[in-house]
Amino acid sequence: MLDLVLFLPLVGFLLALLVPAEKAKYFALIFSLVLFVISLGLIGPVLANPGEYSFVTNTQWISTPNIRYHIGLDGLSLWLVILTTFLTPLAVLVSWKYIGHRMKEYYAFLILLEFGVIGVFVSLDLFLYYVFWEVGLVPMYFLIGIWGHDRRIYAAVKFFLYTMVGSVLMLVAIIYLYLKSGTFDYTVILQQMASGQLKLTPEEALPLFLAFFVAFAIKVPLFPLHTWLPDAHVEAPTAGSVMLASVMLKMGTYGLVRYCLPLFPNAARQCAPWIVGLAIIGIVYGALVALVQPNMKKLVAYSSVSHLGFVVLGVFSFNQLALDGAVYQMLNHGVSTGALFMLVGMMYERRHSLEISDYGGVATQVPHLATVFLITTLASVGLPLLNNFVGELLVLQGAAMVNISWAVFAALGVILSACYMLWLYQRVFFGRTSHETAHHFEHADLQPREWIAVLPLLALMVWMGVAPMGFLTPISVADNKTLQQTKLNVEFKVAAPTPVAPSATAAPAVQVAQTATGVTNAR
Amino acid sequence: MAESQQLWLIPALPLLGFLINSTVGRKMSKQFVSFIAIASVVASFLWVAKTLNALGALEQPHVEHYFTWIASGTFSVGFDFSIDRLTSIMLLVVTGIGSLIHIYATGYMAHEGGYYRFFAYLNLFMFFMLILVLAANFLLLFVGWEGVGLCSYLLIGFYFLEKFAGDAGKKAFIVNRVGDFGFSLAMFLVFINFGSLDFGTVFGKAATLQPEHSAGMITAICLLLLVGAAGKSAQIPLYVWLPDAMAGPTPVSALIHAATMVTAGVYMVCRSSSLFNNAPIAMETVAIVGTATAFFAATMGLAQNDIKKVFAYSTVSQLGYMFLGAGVGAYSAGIFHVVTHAFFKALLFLGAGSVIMACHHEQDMRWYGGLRKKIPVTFGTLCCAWVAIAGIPPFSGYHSKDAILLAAYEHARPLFWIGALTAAMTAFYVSRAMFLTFFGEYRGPNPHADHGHGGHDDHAHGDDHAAHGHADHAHKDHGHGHGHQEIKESPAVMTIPLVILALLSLGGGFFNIPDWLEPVLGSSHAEHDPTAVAVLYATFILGIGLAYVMYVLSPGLPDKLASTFKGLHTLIYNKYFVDEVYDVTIIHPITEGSRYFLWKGVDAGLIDGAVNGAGSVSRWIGGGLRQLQGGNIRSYATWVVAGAVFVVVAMSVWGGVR
Amino acid sequence: MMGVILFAIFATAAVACGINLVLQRHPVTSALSLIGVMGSLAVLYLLLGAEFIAAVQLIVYAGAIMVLFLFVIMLLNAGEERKIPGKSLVSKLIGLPVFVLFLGLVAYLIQTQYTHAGSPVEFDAFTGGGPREVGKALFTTYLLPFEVTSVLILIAILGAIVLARKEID
Amino acid sequence: MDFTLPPLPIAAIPMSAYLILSAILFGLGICGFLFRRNLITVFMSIELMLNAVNLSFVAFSHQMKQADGQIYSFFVMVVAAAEAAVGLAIILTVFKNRETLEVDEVDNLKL
Repeated sequence: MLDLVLFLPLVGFLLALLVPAEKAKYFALIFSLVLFVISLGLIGPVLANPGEYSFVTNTQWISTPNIRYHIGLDGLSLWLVILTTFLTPLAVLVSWKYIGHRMKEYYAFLILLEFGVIGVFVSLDLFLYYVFWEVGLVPMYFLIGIWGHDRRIYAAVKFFLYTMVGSVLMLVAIIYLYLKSGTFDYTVILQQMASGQLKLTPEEALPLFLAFFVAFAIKVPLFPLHTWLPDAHVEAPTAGSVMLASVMLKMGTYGLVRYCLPLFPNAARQCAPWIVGLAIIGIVYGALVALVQPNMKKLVAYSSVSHLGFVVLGVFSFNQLALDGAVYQMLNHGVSTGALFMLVGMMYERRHSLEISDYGGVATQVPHLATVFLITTLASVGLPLLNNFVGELLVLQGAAMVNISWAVFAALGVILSACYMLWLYQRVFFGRTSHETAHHFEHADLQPREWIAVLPLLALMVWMGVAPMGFLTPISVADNKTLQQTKLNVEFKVAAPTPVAPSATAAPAVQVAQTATGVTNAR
Repeated sequence: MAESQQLWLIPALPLLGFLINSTVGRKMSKQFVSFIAIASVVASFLWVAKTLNALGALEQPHVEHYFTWIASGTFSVGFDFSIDRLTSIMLLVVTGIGSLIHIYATGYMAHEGGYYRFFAYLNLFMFFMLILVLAANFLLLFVGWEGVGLCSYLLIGFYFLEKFAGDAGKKAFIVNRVGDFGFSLAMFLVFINFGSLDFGTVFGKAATLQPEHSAGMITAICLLLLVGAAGKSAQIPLYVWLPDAMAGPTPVSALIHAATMVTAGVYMVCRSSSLFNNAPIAMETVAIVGTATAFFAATMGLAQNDIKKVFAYSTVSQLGYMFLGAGVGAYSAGIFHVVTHAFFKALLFLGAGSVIMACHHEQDMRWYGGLRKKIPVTFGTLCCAWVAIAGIPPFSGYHSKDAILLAAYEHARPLFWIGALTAAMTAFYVSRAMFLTFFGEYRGPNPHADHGHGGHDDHAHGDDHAAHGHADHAHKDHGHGHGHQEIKESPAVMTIPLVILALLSLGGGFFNIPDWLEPVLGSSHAEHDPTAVAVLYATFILGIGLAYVMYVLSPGLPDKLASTFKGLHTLIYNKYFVDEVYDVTIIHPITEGSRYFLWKGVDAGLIDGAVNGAGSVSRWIGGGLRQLQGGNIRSYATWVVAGAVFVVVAMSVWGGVR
Repeated sequence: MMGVILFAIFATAAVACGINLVLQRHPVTSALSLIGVMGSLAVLYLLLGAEFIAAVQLIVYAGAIMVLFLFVIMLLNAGEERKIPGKSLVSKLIGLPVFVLFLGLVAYLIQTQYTHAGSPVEFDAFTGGGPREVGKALFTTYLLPFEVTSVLILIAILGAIVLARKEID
Repeated sequence: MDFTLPPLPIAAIPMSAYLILSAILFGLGICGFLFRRNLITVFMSIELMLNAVNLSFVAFSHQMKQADGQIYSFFVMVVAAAEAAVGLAIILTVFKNRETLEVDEVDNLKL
């Protein structure tokens, strides 16, 4: 089943090259929709046992060196895979009119990208993982380099080189691990570590950890390795931005949780203060720089830097709350920033500009677009009952348990996010329209195709914000397992004089709290 | 003990209204939209009434758990609602006044564009406000808290074509976010220290705390909560958004920025009273912040010319009173003032709205005058609000303000005197507004003159904010079509809510709210010290008298005073330049620093410079090495030979040849 | 005795011809010098007991291949090299002494390395280089490489034809 | 034929003499390759180097008392023949296209 979901995109990629160019988008849409529907079948079995790998396939791929085709899905990767299959049809939809030339190759690359990304999320063999990591890189390079805007070559090369630098380091570390353990199989390496068969001295573990970490940090991207992101986003076509922000960046954060922590727990702990420092700088820095961007996509790109800082902060806070929040925040960011990029792309299709100053007051002409944009903006700034709030809350609460000052600085990012997003919204939609802008937006409200592209995302934002437990429970279980594997879970003490009673919310409905609020004061 | 009361219906009904209006309202008639909006809120009000009736005396809080919202590790927060006596009052005020204002708004907004949008937002606001009030834990309270901030943003920016409206909305949201920052940090600390966010659990533990035990932590929590409350309730230093928020339609000012949302901070402080009781330093801070806010806002209100601005500063000032009450431990007096203030301030705003509408969206009081005969119902009802806010016994304002100031007299004498002075100023500026509006001669443009309504723009107001009236005007299309009509009374749909509120303003003081709240918030009964009472009587007499002298008997006096105390007047008139100071000290450094240092400097210069530098260095090296590959075979051969020579020489020098 | 004299004569001849090859500007003279080197080397091969190789050296190398060279020189009507003033002086002034020094170093190395190892070369000391022995080795031990060389030569012929034929447009 | 030659300073030629001769010839080949600019002469210098190597092979063959070294030199000759065929063809083509045999003018092998 998982093999099917993994390899169908590869088949789709080849098929897409055979379809006539003008039919390519129909093919891509139908194909990715079918894949999405199939991938929904993955949910049930994983939910039944989110702590263990489901759909495991484990066979020899290459005998010397010992590389295995080992894939599986657990609560951590499940939603990321679903997110990928979910976003691909939407990405096809937003490319519908946007892409005017070399359509066949475009849609083929989009599907190939899906293949690479799914592969990254499901592979359990380090070498296999590395292969998929690189497979994902190539189509994105072309998506930016061929269908991008004016400075596309610069952006594409920058994107490629940045990622390559990190991934080569990671490859070295992977090979080192292979030489030590004799296998690329991630689960086997973990077992060897658990049984003491494979021991890494601190002097070994630290460089290995850093090699992995740098690869992921570039992908996340973590300050100060983020400068490829704004360029890549600005130049990429809409669907490229959507896929880049929504799923490709998650390859980095997913790697942190999946590989960095379990493989090198002690090194991770050792580096955690520095990494958290960078994450917090990234949160505030990204937000501040976003504040002054004159370009919409750049603004959203820097906001990604800020949002993903939360994820890294959560991962390296080493407790259940923060880690759950971090993983949840990955999904949230995928949904809300993906939607933002889609909407910015729709604006671009109308106005053919990304400069904020070219807009203004268009809410009158395109009220629906304005409303959808507003909801997405609000989700992005972390308004309660929308998705981002849940993730940010958990991350901040978890970080606060470790060190309250982390939460203080990170929460500044939340304030600033309101500043830059609302300012963006105001400058784009409020005020009076210039004649030129008005001309571009006349009778240009959301078309049915665009509605179909954004409505699922809006629905998800509300769903994930109001009823997060359906998503959060499997993540929680998987995270719990990760933390136990790594023995990283920070125990925190409750300072109150009495031990923590089970939360009253867990009690059945209509229960009266015995310790009532009506305590008369002493004054 | 009690069966489920379906509390969820209370917020769900306005939410339903919001959903209906926001999705199909655009295509529906105004009657349909207003019906949905009003019906949903009134139904909610009725459900509150029914619930309270069923719950009776509410000796214990009534809690309902619906589902676990967020759970992770030890963290678990449910979608829980609870009702206790404090909530019951807030519920009645919110839904009751909310209903009245909805009804009023159908009249006020009758000729506005975006009618459905307005009511959709208003219903959404009711939804969040009710969540805020009903929440049984900090997180859900925070949901409502942020939600009302959002609706406030949307409604302030309702006239989004105007830059000032968008700016004001954004400012409100961001300043509120600063407050929320404090609130959320407080929430984190609460969870760390109490292991839960449920009010029942937290306050239960807080009540049993030893004062010396973790006092610092509780103080920190309370101070952070105060930051949150200061943001929402417009206290120093975060009050700056509220005056600007008057850019929204007047019913919004009445509902959100006077009666309900801005009191959320007070509600939250009172809700957390068991925490505050353990943190005397925080209590003192609350009292001092409240007093300072009350005083400074009142001074700013003295010199404003925009009628809504006067009432806005008045709101800030009155909120300061409520904080003073909470700060001196008289929580129930604070809540009492919340209620009475909701009555008379809503009335003031709605009445002001009626005046503004009658004067064709002119908001500057200097162009009013002598309106009492032209709009008698408005005048009459506003008079009721006047006597209430001025603190004339036995009307509502007197009772609540009295309770607060007497408590302050007992606990903190200096604060009492400042509070009393503020009371005098309150009486003065409200009277000033009343005299300028309703007495004297009509000073507005001559309705029969033939210079069109554009004449407004000729007024040299000198106050940039006063320009709001005009900008407001510009897109209200009905104004264009009709030109200047006779000034006439508002329709019944607007005056009836005014009358109801007037009655409440007059008689609201007789609801014995402090007693009802005593089991929840403790007693705030203070001795009626004769000195204090006498001072309070003196304040309103002084305030009203002075205003009468200045604005009715000798109208030239204010200008003379203003020129005498030019510096002081400029300072007050420009609101102590606080906005400008914030601009220069906070906003400007942040934006400019981000632009020139972080973005252009660090991002584009340092990091990208390093990255591109690495690239160009390798290109440079490659360019150098490229010279070696000239394509000349003999030079290649030379290198080969040189290599061979090197190997031979190396072997002979360093061995390798045995 | 005889060997020493013959070696002295033909070694000197080979080196002289080699130097001449390098110094002459006209390719034909160089080619003739190369034939001289090859002939001298053939005699030295005989001294070393490699009769077959000596024969092949004369027949194939000095005969066939060098004739090919001369043909090409004739075909292209290649004249003398042009003199490039200046540049060659530097390379002569610095390059030649360095080159001679290097040769001296190599000679010294070989001399020191081979004084002890191996016996001096005696005429008739080794007679395994006749056509019979070489032929046997070629068709037994080295059969596969030998057959492969035939393929190689075939390919070389094809390549030469392809390269040298006239372009057909 | 009864005359005696004066005694020579050495009775037999040492191995090293052959090797040094080989080295000298090889060095001359290098010199030719580097200093000559005529393509054909350059090519002939390569042949000279091959010959020098062949001499070493044969000398070692003699020392080892094995024919294998001679076989190698035989293969070298075969390869040299093939190389000469192709190389001269290339020189012909170059001359056809460029009307020159100057090595320095054939420098298109670069970026």
